[in-house]
Amino acid sequence: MYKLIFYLTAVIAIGAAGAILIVRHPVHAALYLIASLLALALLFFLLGAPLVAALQVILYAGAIMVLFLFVMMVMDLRPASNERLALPKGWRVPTLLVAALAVELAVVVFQAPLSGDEIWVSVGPKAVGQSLFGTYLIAVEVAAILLLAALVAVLYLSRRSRP
Amino acid sequence: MSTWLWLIPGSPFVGALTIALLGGRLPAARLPWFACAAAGISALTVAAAWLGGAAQEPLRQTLYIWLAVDGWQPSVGFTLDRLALVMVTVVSGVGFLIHVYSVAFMDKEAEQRRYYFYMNLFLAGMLVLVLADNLLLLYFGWEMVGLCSFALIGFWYRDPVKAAAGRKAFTVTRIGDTALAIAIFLLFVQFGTLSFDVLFPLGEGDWEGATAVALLILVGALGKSAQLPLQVWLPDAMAGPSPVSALIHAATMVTAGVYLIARTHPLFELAPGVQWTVAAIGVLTIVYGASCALAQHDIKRVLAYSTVSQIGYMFLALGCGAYALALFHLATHACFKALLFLSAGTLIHSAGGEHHIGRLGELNAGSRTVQLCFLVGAASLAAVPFFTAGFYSKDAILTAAWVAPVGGLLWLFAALGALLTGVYIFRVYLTVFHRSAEPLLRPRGRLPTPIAVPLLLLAALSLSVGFLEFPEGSGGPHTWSTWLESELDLAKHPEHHTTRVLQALSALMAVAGIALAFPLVRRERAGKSLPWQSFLQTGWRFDALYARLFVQPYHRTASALARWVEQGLIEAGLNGLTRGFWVMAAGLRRGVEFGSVERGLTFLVVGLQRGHAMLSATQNGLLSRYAVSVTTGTLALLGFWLFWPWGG
Amino acid sequence: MIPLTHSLFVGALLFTLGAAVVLLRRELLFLLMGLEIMFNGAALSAVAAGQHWQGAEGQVLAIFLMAITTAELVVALILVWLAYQRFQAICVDDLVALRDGRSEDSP
Amino acid sequence: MSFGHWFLTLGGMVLMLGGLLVTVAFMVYAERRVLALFQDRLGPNRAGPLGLLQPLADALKLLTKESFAPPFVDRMVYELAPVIVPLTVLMSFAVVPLSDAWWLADLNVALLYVLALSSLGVYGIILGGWSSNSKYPLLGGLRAAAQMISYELPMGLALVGVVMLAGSFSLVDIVNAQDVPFIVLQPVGFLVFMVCGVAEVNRLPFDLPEAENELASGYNTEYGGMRFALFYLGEYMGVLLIASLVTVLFLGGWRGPWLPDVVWFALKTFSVVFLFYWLRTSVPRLRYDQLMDFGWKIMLPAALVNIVITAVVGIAWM
Repeated sequence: MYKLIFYLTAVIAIGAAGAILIVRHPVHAALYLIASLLALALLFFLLGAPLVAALQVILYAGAIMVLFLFVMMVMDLRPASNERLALPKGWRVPTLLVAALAVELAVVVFQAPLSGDEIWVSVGPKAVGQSLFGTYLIAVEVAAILLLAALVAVLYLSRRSRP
Repeated sequence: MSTWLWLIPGSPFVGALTIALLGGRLPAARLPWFACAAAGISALTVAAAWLGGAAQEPLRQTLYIWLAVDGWQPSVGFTLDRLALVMVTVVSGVGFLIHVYSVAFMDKEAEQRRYYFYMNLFLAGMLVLVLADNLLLLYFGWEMVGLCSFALIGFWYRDPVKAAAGRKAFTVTRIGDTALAIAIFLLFVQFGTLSFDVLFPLGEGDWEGATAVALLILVGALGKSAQLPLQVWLPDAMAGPSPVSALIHAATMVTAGVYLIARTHPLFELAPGVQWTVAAIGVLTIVYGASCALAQHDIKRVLAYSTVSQIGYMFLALGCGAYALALFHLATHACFKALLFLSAGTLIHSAGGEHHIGRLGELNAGSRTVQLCFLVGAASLAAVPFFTAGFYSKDAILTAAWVAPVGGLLWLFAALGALLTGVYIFRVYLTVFHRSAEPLLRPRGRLPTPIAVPLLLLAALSLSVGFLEFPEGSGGPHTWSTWLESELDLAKHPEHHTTRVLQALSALMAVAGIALAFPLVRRERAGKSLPWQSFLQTGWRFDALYARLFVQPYHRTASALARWVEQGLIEAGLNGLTRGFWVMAAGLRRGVEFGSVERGLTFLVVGLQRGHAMLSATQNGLLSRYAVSVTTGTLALLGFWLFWPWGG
Repeated sequence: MIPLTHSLFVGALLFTLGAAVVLLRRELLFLLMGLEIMFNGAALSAVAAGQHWQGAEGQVLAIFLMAITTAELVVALILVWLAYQRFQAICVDDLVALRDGRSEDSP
Repeated sequence: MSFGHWFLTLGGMVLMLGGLLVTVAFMVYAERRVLALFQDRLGPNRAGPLGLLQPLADALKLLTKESFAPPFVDRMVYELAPVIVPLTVLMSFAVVPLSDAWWLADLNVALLYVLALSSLGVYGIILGGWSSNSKYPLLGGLRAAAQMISYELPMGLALVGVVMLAGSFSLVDIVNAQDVPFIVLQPVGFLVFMVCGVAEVNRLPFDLPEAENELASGYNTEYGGMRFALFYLGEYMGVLLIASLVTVLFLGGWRGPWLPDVVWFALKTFSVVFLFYWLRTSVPRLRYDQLMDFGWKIMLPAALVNIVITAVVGIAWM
């Protein structure tokens, strides 16, 4: 049962991500992305990381993607009639590159001496929190500064009047 | 008492925050008094610390651990030992008086909120610097002070000259700050801690890195304290309001370097060469500052150069191992220099913003009180024997310098500086206050209380602080140095009769300097200027030198790169090459019809053209193409790692 | 239960798909979404590896990834919005101010 | 997991679903009667004794209406949107403990789970507004998006105080930690959470996404029949969810003397639901800029200050 759910979710995550490649309308793409993100959240949960799973939903699906949709709605993008999705000029090289990337990553993953099944251990929010605010405190502070910088940048960029 | 230690920097800090965040809600008339109260609480806490036994036993308080990572635990903690107590007393006391003075001085000014915000923050930064119990927190205060001084010097930022002065101060001190930061990194790498308590016992061993670190700390101190060769920002810093000049020059920023060296003196003792350099730079700066002050016409610039020169005395003392004397001079200097600046500011204010000493003399706007105060300050600066604080502190340094290596030379320079000091400050006093002609402006009314009280208080201090430390061998008490003995080693003095001779000589120097000022002023009134007037007035042309050494080469390199490398080499070279081949090919086609040669050349030309097109295509501005390049690079690296060496 | 390799492979596949979106689509918003997918593939690998060693490090790394993406995305979104407002551009191909001006005619 | 366990869980889910649907139906009835009471009129009283069959009649009417989709809508999204709202709320109920023993799941991140799902609920509204391809719904959707982002933040932060006191994200643990109901220890947190909760479910005075008199019902203008009913259902289940969360987090959940656990839970929850009705009758709708200012300049700082105070007091206490 557990395995079935895991692989099904993985397929959904990958399928939804693949759909973004071919859909025409950004809002539909965003929906597929949300589906992929939610599936990924479930994967996190199944792997035994409930905190990251919850944060994934709250942060990505709940905040970032809403922001995405908001921008799309403000821009009011409409699909330009019923045209087929044309492959952009010069698609061959990137496609080749992506294929090569897939191969190389597959080699990396399957070459690694990591076979064998996992023991399922759930690492709860308490452990993660203690790790974050203990060992990785400096990184947390730096991340806070980064977020502050982003905040300032956005405020600056979105000023009404510019000289 | 320990639990209230945080209040010393905390009160101005909270004051600054309140002014910044809620200052708009306060009635404008209350704002200055609010800032004063914040500074006042700090000063009161210091007074309470004196009464509460800080003078005997160091007080400590650790507010919290900033970060705790693998045994490194930089704390936000304060230590109030005797060295810090001296600094804190000077900084908070003089700072408070200057705040009070500002109330009346700045009352017509717009944007007082910004002014008081930075003043309070400045005070807080300086107090953090002085009280910090580790180098990281000290550096935090150090940078806070630097930032605020930039903002305050450029307070009237709408005037481009004044804004540039602020920028200059910021840029020049930044050189020193960087050096200090590197020194801190080195210390951390070596010892894994930055706490003074742990660091300095460790530093007393034999450590070959000491020279480098001490040198870097020295550069840091040079930047903040405006010593040669980083002194150029200070004279320009006069662009700020007068109370700011007083705050920066007297009590706070410039003394930060002196404090830093005094605090880290065990390191300097490990590196005697560097310590002697401190003294050498000190004496050079003394003569430099004094000679430049001699030729200035702007009253505040005279005082600025005089500060440069006086800090030189402190460095000299530090370099000779007379730390207590350096601090003593720091304290007396804070009193009389603040007094001079505040009375000069009052004078300028009542003369409607006039800075030129000659015209100030013609206007004769100063009242009796201001004249008296300026006279006291000038006398103390010139070290008039027996009455003034400056005499006691400066002479002690001079005698202590004699025993240092090459002490005679150091003494000679310092004594020359003492002579010049008397000349330049009394030149100003005589020009400004003693005109025989009928004055144009009559002094008006009494001084406002917030101006008069700090002036008179500082005048009293300038006369009396000296009695804390009587000259060596005079039989008077040595309250100051014996009190500091537990933390800072005593200065060495030459044997008895040499000391006597030296003391007499330096007292003579001061009096001689004042005497020399009279003919000088008479000469100037007659319209004759000094020899080398312009050389001295421009501060030995240091600005021009730096412009030529650093600024211009930088500009020139940049524009040369743009012109020669970008346009000349890459653009013109490649274009010319292609065009040349075209011309050659066309010429060959017309002239010589060698089949193979022509084909070969055409091939080359077409190849070049294709290559050009392909290279241009990498700069087509298309994000996707750039992404493709990045991916290719990543793939290549990954592939290299995976498949190389084959089968690995 | 699940071999680590499989989780890692899913992560790698997501990463590749994200890269494909970035490389093959030309709309700014799609590019951003492709980046998101790449980030998430990396996060999945991190979490899976963290669980493999039964520590919190993988989750910590994933959380940092989220913080970084958030910061990157808010700035990117406002830039997309500005590009749309100023140049009416929704495709990267419309934003070529960095193009080498003297080679307009080159292929 | 054994078959019995699965069966129990499944049975619990069915029971919960049925119970919720009936409760919501009567919540609508109760609201209409209570509103009438406030406005000095009678309200629905014809269908059945005291009008108690009114919910049934409403449901039948909505179910039998023609399911009409306008031709200009984005079909896929238009169909999807109404499902999202009730779905997310229903899923949230899985972790709400009705009594000491009655709950479907006890996650160690339950509170985060609820927050996560409540942040997903907004998609129904945004997408409904966008897919209608029509002006007012689009405006409604935009408003919903901005409102949700602004109020989710203080809502989550208001709960940090509760988590600090309880030391756990699990709702069961939180109830067990409330020897004193947290409303006493966390009054600011309670207020912020309550206000943000009202905003999250788009109830007056924060019902800007569907403001009838400016946006002609906003995001659901183009919806009718069963699809509209789903939106409606979602909204009322949302009210119930917020009310039960307030009960669990601040009012001590099922705990109380003399009466059985579930009765206490119901009593507390319905008092909060009554508060929602009361708000609707007595507070006028905010203007949009007021809404934003209120969220960012009052709610968010209040929640942050609450956290700081809780932390400081907590450290001092321990």
